[in-house]
Amino acid sequence: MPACARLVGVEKWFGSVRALAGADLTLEAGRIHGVLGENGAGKSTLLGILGGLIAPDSGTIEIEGAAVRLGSPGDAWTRGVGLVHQHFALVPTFTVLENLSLGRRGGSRVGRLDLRRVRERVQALSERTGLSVTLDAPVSSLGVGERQRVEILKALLRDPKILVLDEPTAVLAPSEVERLFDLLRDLASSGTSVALVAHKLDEVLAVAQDFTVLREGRTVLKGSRAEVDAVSLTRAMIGGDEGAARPGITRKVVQPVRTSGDAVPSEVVASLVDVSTRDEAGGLFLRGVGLEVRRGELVGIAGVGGNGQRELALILAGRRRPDAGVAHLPDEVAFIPQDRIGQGLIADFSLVENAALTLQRSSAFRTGPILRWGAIRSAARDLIREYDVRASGASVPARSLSGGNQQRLVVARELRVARDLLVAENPTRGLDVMSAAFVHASIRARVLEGDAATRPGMVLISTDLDEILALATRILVISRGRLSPVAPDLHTREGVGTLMVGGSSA
Amino acid sequence: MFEALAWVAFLEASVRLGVPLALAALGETITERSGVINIGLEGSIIAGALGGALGALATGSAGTGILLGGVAGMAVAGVFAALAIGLGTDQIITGTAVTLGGLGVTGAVYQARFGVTGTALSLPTLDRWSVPVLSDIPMLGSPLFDQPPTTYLVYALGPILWYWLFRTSWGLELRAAGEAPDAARAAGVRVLKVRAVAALFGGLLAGVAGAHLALAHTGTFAENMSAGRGFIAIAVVVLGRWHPGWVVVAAMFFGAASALQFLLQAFGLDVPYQLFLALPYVLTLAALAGWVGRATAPAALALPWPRRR
Amino acid sequence: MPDRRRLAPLYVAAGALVLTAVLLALGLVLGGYDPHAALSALVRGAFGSRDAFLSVTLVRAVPLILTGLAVALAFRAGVWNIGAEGQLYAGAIAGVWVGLTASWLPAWALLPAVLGASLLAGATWALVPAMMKLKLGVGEVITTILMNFVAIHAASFMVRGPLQESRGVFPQTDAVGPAARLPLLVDGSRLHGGFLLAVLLCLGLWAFLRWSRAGFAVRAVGGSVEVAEVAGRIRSRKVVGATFLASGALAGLAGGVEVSGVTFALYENLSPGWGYTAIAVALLAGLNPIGVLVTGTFFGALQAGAGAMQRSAGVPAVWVVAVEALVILAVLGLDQAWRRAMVPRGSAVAHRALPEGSGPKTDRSGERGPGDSDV
Amino acid sequence: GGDGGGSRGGDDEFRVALLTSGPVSDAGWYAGAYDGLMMVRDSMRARVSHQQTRTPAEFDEAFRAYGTDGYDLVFAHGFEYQDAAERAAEQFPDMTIVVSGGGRVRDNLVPLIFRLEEASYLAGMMAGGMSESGIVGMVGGVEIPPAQGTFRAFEAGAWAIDPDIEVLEAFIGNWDDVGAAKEAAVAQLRRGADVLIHNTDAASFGVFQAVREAVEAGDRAWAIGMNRDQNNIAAEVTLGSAVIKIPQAFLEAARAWETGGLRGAPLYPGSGDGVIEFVVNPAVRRRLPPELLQRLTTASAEIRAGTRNVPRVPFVEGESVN
Ligand SMILES: Nc1ncnc2c1ncn2[C@@H]1O[C@H](COP(=O)(O)OP(=O)(O)OP(=O)(O)O)[C@@H](O)[C@H]1O
Ligand SMILES: Nc1ncnc2c1ncn2[C@@H]1O[C@H](COP(=O)(O)OP(=O)(O)OP(=O)(O)O)[C@@H](O)[C@H]1O
Ligand SMILES: [Mg+2]
Ligand SMILES: [Mg+2]
Repeated sequence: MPACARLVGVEKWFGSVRALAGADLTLEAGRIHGVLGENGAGKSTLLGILGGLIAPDSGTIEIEGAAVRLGSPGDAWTRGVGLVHQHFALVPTFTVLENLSLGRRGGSRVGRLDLRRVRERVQALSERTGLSVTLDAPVSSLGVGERQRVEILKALLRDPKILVLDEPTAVLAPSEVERLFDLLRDLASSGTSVALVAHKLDEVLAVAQDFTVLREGRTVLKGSRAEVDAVSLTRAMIGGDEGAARPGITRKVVQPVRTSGDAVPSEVVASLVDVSTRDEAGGLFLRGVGLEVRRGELVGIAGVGGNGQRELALILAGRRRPDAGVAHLPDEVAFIPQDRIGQGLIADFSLVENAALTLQRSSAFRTGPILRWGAIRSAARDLIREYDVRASGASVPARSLSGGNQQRLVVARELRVARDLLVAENPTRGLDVMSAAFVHASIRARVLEGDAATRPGMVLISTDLDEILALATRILVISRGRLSPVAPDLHTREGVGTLMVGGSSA
Repeated sequence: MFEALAWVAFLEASVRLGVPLALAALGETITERSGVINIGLEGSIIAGALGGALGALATGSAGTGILLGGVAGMAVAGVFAALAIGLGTDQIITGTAVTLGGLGVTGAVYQARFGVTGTALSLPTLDRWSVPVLSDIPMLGSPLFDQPPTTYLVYALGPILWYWLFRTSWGLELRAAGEAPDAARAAGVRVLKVRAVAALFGGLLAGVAGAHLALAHTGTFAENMSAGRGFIAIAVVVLGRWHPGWVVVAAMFFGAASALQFLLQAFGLDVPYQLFLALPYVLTLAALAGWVGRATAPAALALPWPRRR
Repeated sequence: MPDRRRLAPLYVAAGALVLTAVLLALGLVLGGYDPHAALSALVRGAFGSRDAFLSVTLVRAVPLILTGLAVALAFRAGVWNIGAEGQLYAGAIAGVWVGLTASWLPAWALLPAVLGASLLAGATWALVPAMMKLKLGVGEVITTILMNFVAIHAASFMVRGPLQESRGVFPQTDAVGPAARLPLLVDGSRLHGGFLLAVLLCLGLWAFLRWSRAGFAVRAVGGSVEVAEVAGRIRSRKVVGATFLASGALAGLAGGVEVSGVTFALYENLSPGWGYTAIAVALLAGLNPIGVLVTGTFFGALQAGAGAMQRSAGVPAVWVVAVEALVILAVLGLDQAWRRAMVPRGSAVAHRALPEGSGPKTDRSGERGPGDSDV
Repeated sequence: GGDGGGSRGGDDEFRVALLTSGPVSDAGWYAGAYDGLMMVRDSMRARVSHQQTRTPAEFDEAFRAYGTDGYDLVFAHGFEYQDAAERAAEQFPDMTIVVSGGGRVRDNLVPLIFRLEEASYLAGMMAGGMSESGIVGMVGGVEIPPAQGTFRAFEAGAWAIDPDIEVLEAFIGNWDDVGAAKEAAVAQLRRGADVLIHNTDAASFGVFQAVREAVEAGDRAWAIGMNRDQNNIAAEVTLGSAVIKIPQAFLEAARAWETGGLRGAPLYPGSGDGVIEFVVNPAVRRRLPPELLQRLTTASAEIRAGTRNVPRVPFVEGESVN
């Protein structure tokens, strides 16, 4: 089969960070190609280059046999490449329909904006693909799942010959993932070439026919489904011995799993009593939520995204007041937000300064009104070392880190200050397998192990059922703003899964 | 009878004072919608006034002068765009410098052309056009519809720019560039080009505003005759919530506040005149507090793009 | 809104100066002036003698440094205070008012009262846009500009109304007495204590932003309100409000210092737009208080030299304005062009030379101070 | 160096400087001063220098610079310089400072008070005589003593003709905004005024334009110029101009300095010295009632003879007014 797109020897520097060091990728028509690699391996960069979003420093790009220069996303589209971004590229204040109309080539680009025609096309496409979106809502009001669908529709609207998807599954519910994969298989069978990035190996193995693994900006493995398996892919990603030598990972991943409810009930560190919140329109987000968190327990809150998780997290983090009901919170709440750059890190601040954001709250790091930068810096260095945050120094701005490393920094910092209550919302979203395992191990070590009197209580809000099942000592399901407990005997994929999609609680 | 006369006088003055503000503010609305704040508007206005004056003198036609004034305003905006958009320098400071530069260079050119001590320059002026039926409406007719053509340009640009912004693909791309340039780029919009065009368009209209001052309003040119109108126009954009229709209304509101000041003085109210002079600004502040509320600026306004690493 | 800027490296500054000089010389030749005479007058007027430097350059730098600090502080917190000009006038009005009416105070208390009043007045002038921002959500860029116009008219009213000189003829106030004046720092020069105050404030503000918890809060809020609130538990509205007022107070102090150190009375046109030039001073300094000292002095020198250029080379004032604009644009443009040249698209070659794993150039972890950002 | 006026400093060169706080390209008040400086240069072979200052802080600085450079005579063209001039006069006893409209006197600090009121008074008489509506108007730039002085005299002149005449007054707050000057004038015309005088310097064109447009629209209106002979700006609608011959006043002051006569006392150039004059516009002269012209001639003679009182703003400290 002819290569539909070929990238050879691609190099890309961001300042002094080398994101790609001669990576290769060959996509074939009618096949789904899984692109794998750890956080920061260069996947998004490579696919961004194919999508015309990033200009490579060197290397060649061929599309259907012809060498091309892709100066802009517009160039890439005219060549039939449609890119679905990892970080959504939507205009938040525009409606979905306006977003879908934006920059469309063809008849209506200049002059009157024919929204009706676009609407008809989108509706037809929605029907064909099963991707439904509310066309007249502003994107800012949408949940991440729906935004992801908008992104996919945006790419499909241009009938791409090559469809590139960067981590589309990270924000989708399992059932949605299945539907997406069906769609991709359909597209492939009609001749489209698909490239897909996802961190969950089983997902990629389930849908992809070809594989490319990137490590530190290089292509370290290529192969078809027949030639690879989970073990060989993982080894390629981590890099054999090299991975084993990395401190944080090997040491913590093998920690024993699971402790369970202590016999002696420990002190309550936080409680919500009959808490409700409203949105701007006056509709209820949370409806009469009650929750008690005790020291040393890890409360998992499962649910399909968009059921009130964000509001619950904000209330527990002390960022939002309930419109009704009472929230009793400790003075110090550690919070691992889902949105790292938006809520967790200041992009222009250095790693030390970002660590200081929470450290400065503790009196150990100040003398009167003066910050003890010496102590803060060495604490930050310790965190960076201990949690294996890969950065070229403690003084680089947080924006220069890959998403996974940004997440490590947030986790490290928050675990460091978690004394009474720790709240986490999708803490491993977008993390590679190893990083996710590492974050889990770190959380477990802090919350579930060690001296019972110094452990915080934790609320883990996650749309990832496996994550909840792996960590939680107690599970609740959130559905349409209501919390319902899950009996311990239902702590299984099927049991919780049924409740998540709206089955009655036991 | 007397009250009616005063009312007509007030309306006329409001329109006359509002028109140059409206022109500059409409241009700035487009510029800001694309994500660029051009504080150098004042420089474009004064350059437009001088360009218009020189053009009208050279060709003997006020109409040509208006066009050349527009070109001069656009040239000044071009300097701003080259630095703030092309190189990505800070927009506020670049705009401040461009204002200074515009005032300085027009002064230097004026003195080079008319001598160090200047001259009382008498320029050809735009004729008024009387709109047939409309100008006969009692009370409103002559203030609104017996005016120089630049006034009708404002009436026309309000709806045209509204349509252009909200009903065309260009407008959508422009607004996308101002709201989320990264997303716009990903969708294939050439953000820098769009912004540059928007800034040049803003300069063009500011230049026309300046030329209007010289060729339709006063019939002369004097150094610094723009007298801060560029800054007022920027306030007018906010007051008009970045919406062409409301911007015209806001400009006329400001024109009315200024007109009031002169009328009150003419009617001999014995209040310190500085209070009248401050009136338009105080009224605008009050209006901002009362009505703009949380109307939000384009999200990417004044942010250099692409983001520096 | 503006990004933080690092202090432009010396050769950018030098390059900008050369570029400006070349462009200016070209312009002067076109305008029929002697470029050599003009440029040497420019330099001599600013640095030509001890007196030129102390009595002109530094004296002119004082209000620029103080308003520059005001702008830098506000911008650090993400508060776009374009209103230093109006706050300066408010400070000048209050300073003179206290200087004239509180002359019954003991001599040692009068000057502090004058300066205190100007601080307070500047803060009060900033209170209106601050409240409009926090309570009503009206952006401060426009409201502060509008407040500038109001303040200028207010000063013009004051010198004709309540504060007019006792003879009641001229639109100016009486001069404040010696006890309300800043002492001279160097005898025989015009350099007054306000300069020392400005230097101390630069150092103080620098230390504040770098070392103190509150200063860190200011920077964090400027970096991201959301993150500062969520991760830092910083009450951003309080920080924004307090910073806004403090910025206004600094600008107000500039007015108080000007009347108690230089003019001794209130006049119209007290300021030629220092509050606006301050934006350039602050941004070119990378919002760094120490940098403000440098850029403020630079602009002071520029204005001093420009005066001499008029006097001894006959170059008209309009050229002087154009020169100022040219310098700002040249510095901005070169600074930005230099940054681009440093991080070009095809920079691979330059970087490949680095040994694998060696720290990038931006890593200054070893030698940077606490907080290791460019405070 | 010598002791103040009368002797040339350092070398034999006569050095004269001019300070203005507005652009000399205003074709008015400051332009006149610049012309004066040029006249001094050309007639007395002086070395000259000019600086436009923007702020009070620059005043001290400029005086200091000229003092240090050994300038003999500095014309500070505006009352706003007087405080700084007083400080400089003390510090540089060899330098003589002439402050236009200044208020304080020292040996080497000389106020130069133009008796522009004398011409404004005549302008007021002209306005009062020509007004049919019984309303005349004055448009000012910034409310400063010289502007007030001319306006008070204008009023008095108008009332001398017709004690019931109504006089409007407006200020625009600056000297450059031609558009604002025009609107202020239009507002007064709308209010019924039919003769307008201005004291707005560079912005004055707006007043002429407003009057010209009113006449074109069929109304009856007249303008009167100020500071310079502005009879040509809108010749068909201008009655005359109240003129200061600043260059001549400067030249006479410089000559007086040379002879040592410029010391310790204010100069009051007026119509008696030929420095102040009300110039009737020749283009409209034949349309003016001869008896009005006659009254103006008489009044002018009386003023010169000191038998007719013209209101004055008391500029100089200790000066008694009428
Ligand atoms: N705009 C940028 N500026 C600076 N460095 C960048 C930029 N984009 C990416 N990088 C760096 O390039 C490297 C590769 O990043 P990339 O986003 O391609 O990784 P990835 O494989 O997609 O990771 P993830 O799984 O976390 O999304 C990382 O080290 C990252 O820090
Ligand atoms: N392609 C699809 N077509 C129709 N319905 C879908 C599709 N994909 C998901 N849904 C369902 O629509 C419902 C609402 O999904 P929505 O996208 O609003 O939530 P979400 O994006 O997951 O929320 P959040 O982003 O806040 O986590 C869910 O029950 C989801 O399973
Ligand atoms: Mg990625
Ligand atoms: Mg990532």
